[in-house]
Amino acid sequence: MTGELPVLLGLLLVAAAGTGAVLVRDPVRQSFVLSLLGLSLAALFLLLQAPDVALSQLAVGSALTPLMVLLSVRKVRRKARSERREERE
Amino acid sequence: MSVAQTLPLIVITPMFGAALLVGAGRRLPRFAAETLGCLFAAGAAVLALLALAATGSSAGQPAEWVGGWRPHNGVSVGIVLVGDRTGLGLATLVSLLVLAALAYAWRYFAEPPRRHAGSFPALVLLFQAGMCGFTLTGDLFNAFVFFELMGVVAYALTGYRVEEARAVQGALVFGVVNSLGGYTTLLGIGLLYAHTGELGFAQIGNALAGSPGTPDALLIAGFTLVVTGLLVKAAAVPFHFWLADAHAVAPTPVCMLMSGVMVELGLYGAARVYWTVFAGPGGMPAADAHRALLALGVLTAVLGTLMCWQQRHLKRLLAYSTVAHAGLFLMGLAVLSPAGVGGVAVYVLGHAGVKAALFACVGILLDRFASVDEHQLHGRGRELPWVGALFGAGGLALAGLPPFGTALGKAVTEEAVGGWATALFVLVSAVTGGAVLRAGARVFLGLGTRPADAGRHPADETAGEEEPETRGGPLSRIPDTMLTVPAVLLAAALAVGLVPGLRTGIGQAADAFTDHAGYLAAVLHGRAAEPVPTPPPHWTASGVLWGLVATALAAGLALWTVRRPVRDDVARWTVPLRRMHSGHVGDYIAWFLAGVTLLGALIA
Amino acid sequence: MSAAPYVVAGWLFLMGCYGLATSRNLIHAVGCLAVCQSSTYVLLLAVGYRSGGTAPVFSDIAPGSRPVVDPIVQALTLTDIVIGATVTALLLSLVIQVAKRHRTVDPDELSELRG
Amino acid sequence: MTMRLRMWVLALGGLGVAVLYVLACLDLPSFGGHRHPYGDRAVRAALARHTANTISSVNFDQRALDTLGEESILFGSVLGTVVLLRQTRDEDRQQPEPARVAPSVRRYALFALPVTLLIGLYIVAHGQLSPGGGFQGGVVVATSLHLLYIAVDYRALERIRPLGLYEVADAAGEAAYVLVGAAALPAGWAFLGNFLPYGTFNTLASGGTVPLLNAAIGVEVAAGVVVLLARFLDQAVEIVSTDEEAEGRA
Repeated sequence: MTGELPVLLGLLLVAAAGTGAVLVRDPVRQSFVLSLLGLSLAALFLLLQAPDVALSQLAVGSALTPLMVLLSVRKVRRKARSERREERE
Repeated sequence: MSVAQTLPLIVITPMFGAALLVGAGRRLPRFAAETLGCLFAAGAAVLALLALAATGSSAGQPAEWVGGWRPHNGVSVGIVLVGDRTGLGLATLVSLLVLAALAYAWRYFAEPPRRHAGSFPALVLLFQAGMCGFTLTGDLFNAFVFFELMGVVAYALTGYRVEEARAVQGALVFGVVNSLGGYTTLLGIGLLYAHTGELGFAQIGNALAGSPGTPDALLIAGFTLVVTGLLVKAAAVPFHFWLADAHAVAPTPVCMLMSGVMVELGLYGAARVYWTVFAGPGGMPAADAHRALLALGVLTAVLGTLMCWQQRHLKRLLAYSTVAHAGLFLMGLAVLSPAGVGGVAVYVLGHAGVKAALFACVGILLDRFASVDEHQLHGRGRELPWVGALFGAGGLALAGLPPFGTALGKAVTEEAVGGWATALFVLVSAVTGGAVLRAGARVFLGLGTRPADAGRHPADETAGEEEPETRGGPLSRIPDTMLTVPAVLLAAALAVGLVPGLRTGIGQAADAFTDHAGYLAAVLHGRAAEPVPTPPPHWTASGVLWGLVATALAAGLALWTVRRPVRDDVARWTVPLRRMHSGHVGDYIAWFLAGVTLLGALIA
Repeated sequence: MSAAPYVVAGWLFLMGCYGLATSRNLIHAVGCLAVCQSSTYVLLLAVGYRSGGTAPVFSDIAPGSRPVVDPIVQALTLTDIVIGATVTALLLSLVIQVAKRHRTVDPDELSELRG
Repeated sequence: MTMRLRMWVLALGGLGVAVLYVLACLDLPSFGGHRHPYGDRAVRAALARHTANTISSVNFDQRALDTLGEESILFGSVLGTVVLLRQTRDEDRQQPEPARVAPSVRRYALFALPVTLLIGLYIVAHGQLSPGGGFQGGVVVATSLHLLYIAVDYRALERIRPLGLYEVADAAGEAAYVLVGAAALPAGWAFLGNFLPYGTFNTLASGGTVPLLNAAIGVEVAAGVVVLLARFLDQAVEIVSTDEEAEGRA
């Protein structure tokens, strides 16, 4: 049973990161929490003896997905900013 | 080459075509790209037809173990593709409809993105590959993969006209709800794998037989979750909200495919999973599955019909009629008998032709007048008599006018369900057909008073003013292909009701489809088992009579409505109903969870 | 412990759904969908775990010397992760277009499709 | 629907799903159990085909059709993204300005780039032996190229990124997978059959068609992810709507 303590901790970390990713409403900050979720999932997968899955989760969950989210935010924000300025003029 | 060996080719032909189109897309002129697209779609159609013809004469269900991992003593590590008549028949339907959609889009469709001439046909080919794979696979996870493939491509195709605000929003809602449905299915697959340690339909069914008795919570949850995703695609209430939002905005050729077959594939998936996995000993008791499917079916049919009648946006009107008919199909499947499946199969075939033809007609209106609004178009369709004739014929066929395939399917299905269901089938057909006829009478005949707000109605978000899909603005002349395609589709729907050979084939297919033990024996042990034959779908006097009644009701309803003045305010009692369909992702997710709960409660 | 991983998977799924239903920003909603999906990874891998098992990679352990965990669920999860990434990409590109056409990414303000 | 009604529906639905799911969990075999019939068969089958990494054997041999579907999903969504994020009529391109990069960042990124690239290629190549494979390696390769954006600027990235070529590579990866699968047919095998000699266990050339399919995936993923990110970068950096542009000049 003691051998599975790390797994339990990993699960708690994943649950916490997942909850955080939902509760953090700002997409930029959410993307950082998502990347944390990706990292903790990768750690959990390693503990569950799934190095293949951990590796792709690391590549996708903690790099690719947050990167795409950030780029989308940048695009959306830029659009919104230029419109706000227009309104002021 | 045996029949079994052609099965993977049906899936990979369009895939390869898509890769070729993208790879060569930069150099290909538009004409060549479209020709290539049609060629590959037709290639898959020919393969599916040949395989179907070869299967039709023999009793077996050809099974191809991809990678050659044939089972020993009933166990294998591979994935199997099963070419039974139902699966192959659907693959054929998919391929033919894809061909029709590509032909309809031929040359008229708006300019493709710069240097990506092949992207539209390539996406459609991938859509075809996903749908064909889904119909043929005999493995739960593989079905999920193909389910996601058709999903992903469908989101992109729905949002294809990115300059349309509603198109991208509809596509997004579609994508979110359907992806969530897919993940729910995957959770269910995980539960079933934990329970049985297998992934193939037949293998899971076999493993379940080892522990007969009443199903435990695990099995109920597994069944509920797996079926949820499929019912999302099938637009069963309360998972149906995405459908109208997506169908109203997708390019017309894509609407033809989504309403014609994609929705029905969700139903097929649910039925396939039920019969191959859960119908044997240790599975779900038939009474529970019957109760759940019937309840959802009635709910779907009623709600779809109510919403359909209130629409003035023609594509939304057709979309809700698809919801209503999906409800009828669900009721037919809920009987859990070969008669019900056979009836639904005929109904689906007829409906695919009719609904695709109706969408094609609306597409012509959109491209000629830059609108799909029933009131704005009042009387303007008079210059398009042929389109009007096709549209009217489609409306009559939808209402169930014999001898269209829809009428035969409706008759056989309502008889299989029996009792009070006949009344519901007649009413649903009459109202949805009546809505189409009403719109047709206003648009193409100019009947009734011209609505005062025909110009513009800013308060109503569902008015149908839109950009035409054609290049260079509204069409001045309708291309022959755009008119030929709906005509051929309607003729095909007529043939479904008239060709006796097709009916016998469907009857045999339904017998095999509902034969749990036969499927397991064929897949796991390669033994061809002849199912107990039941009478194939056929015309009866009462069926014809009810079909005529429904058609008369529809026509009467349409005429009665167009003669009355157009009311500006919507009826009070429909307001809460319309509020539910808010287009808000959050609402749809809440309903989604409620739907899973409802489904679980109905089954348990 | 015996059911903890399964419960965590369920928790992630429901949390993701809650986030989707209450989100005020579509980019955030797509992130919540990714949380929903991570529940499937956790469930699948938990189902395939075997106490005391090692990874089913035999480049440095001799075959048969130690029990290994279920490789099937790992292959499924790999496929699932790819699907998740691609769906996210597609949905985000739709969100970008929604922002351009509607000038908002708040679902409450996007009420053009109604009835 | 009002917010309050939505929350009620959500709460009821969520509660129901939670009950259903928890009841199911109580019936599940407990975590860490030893009954994995399919898994055990897969391990035996992988060893019989001389593939050291069982997961690669499952992905590229036993359940290779899943991977074909997965690859097509990636292919379809890259194509979908290209179509959805295209430059529309009301949009223009803006030349991105050359950016000033801190020397330390530049040194780090320029050092990390070849290292990451090599790691990625290594992960692709050893897919049938050790953890990793075409997908994981492909993502790493694609990401490594984008270090150039951090190290120099967007224009440097664009120079090493002839997008047309990557799109062709993406399609070629997809086609190659189909073709390798179909090549088994004339040899009398089923589609995606492992018709090549299995080679010596635990060497680079072991596993028959596994390394070939793995490489096809690697090419497709690397190229696909580059195209995917390029579309997002284009939107974030280059493409502006006409009103944005007017505002920028003002």
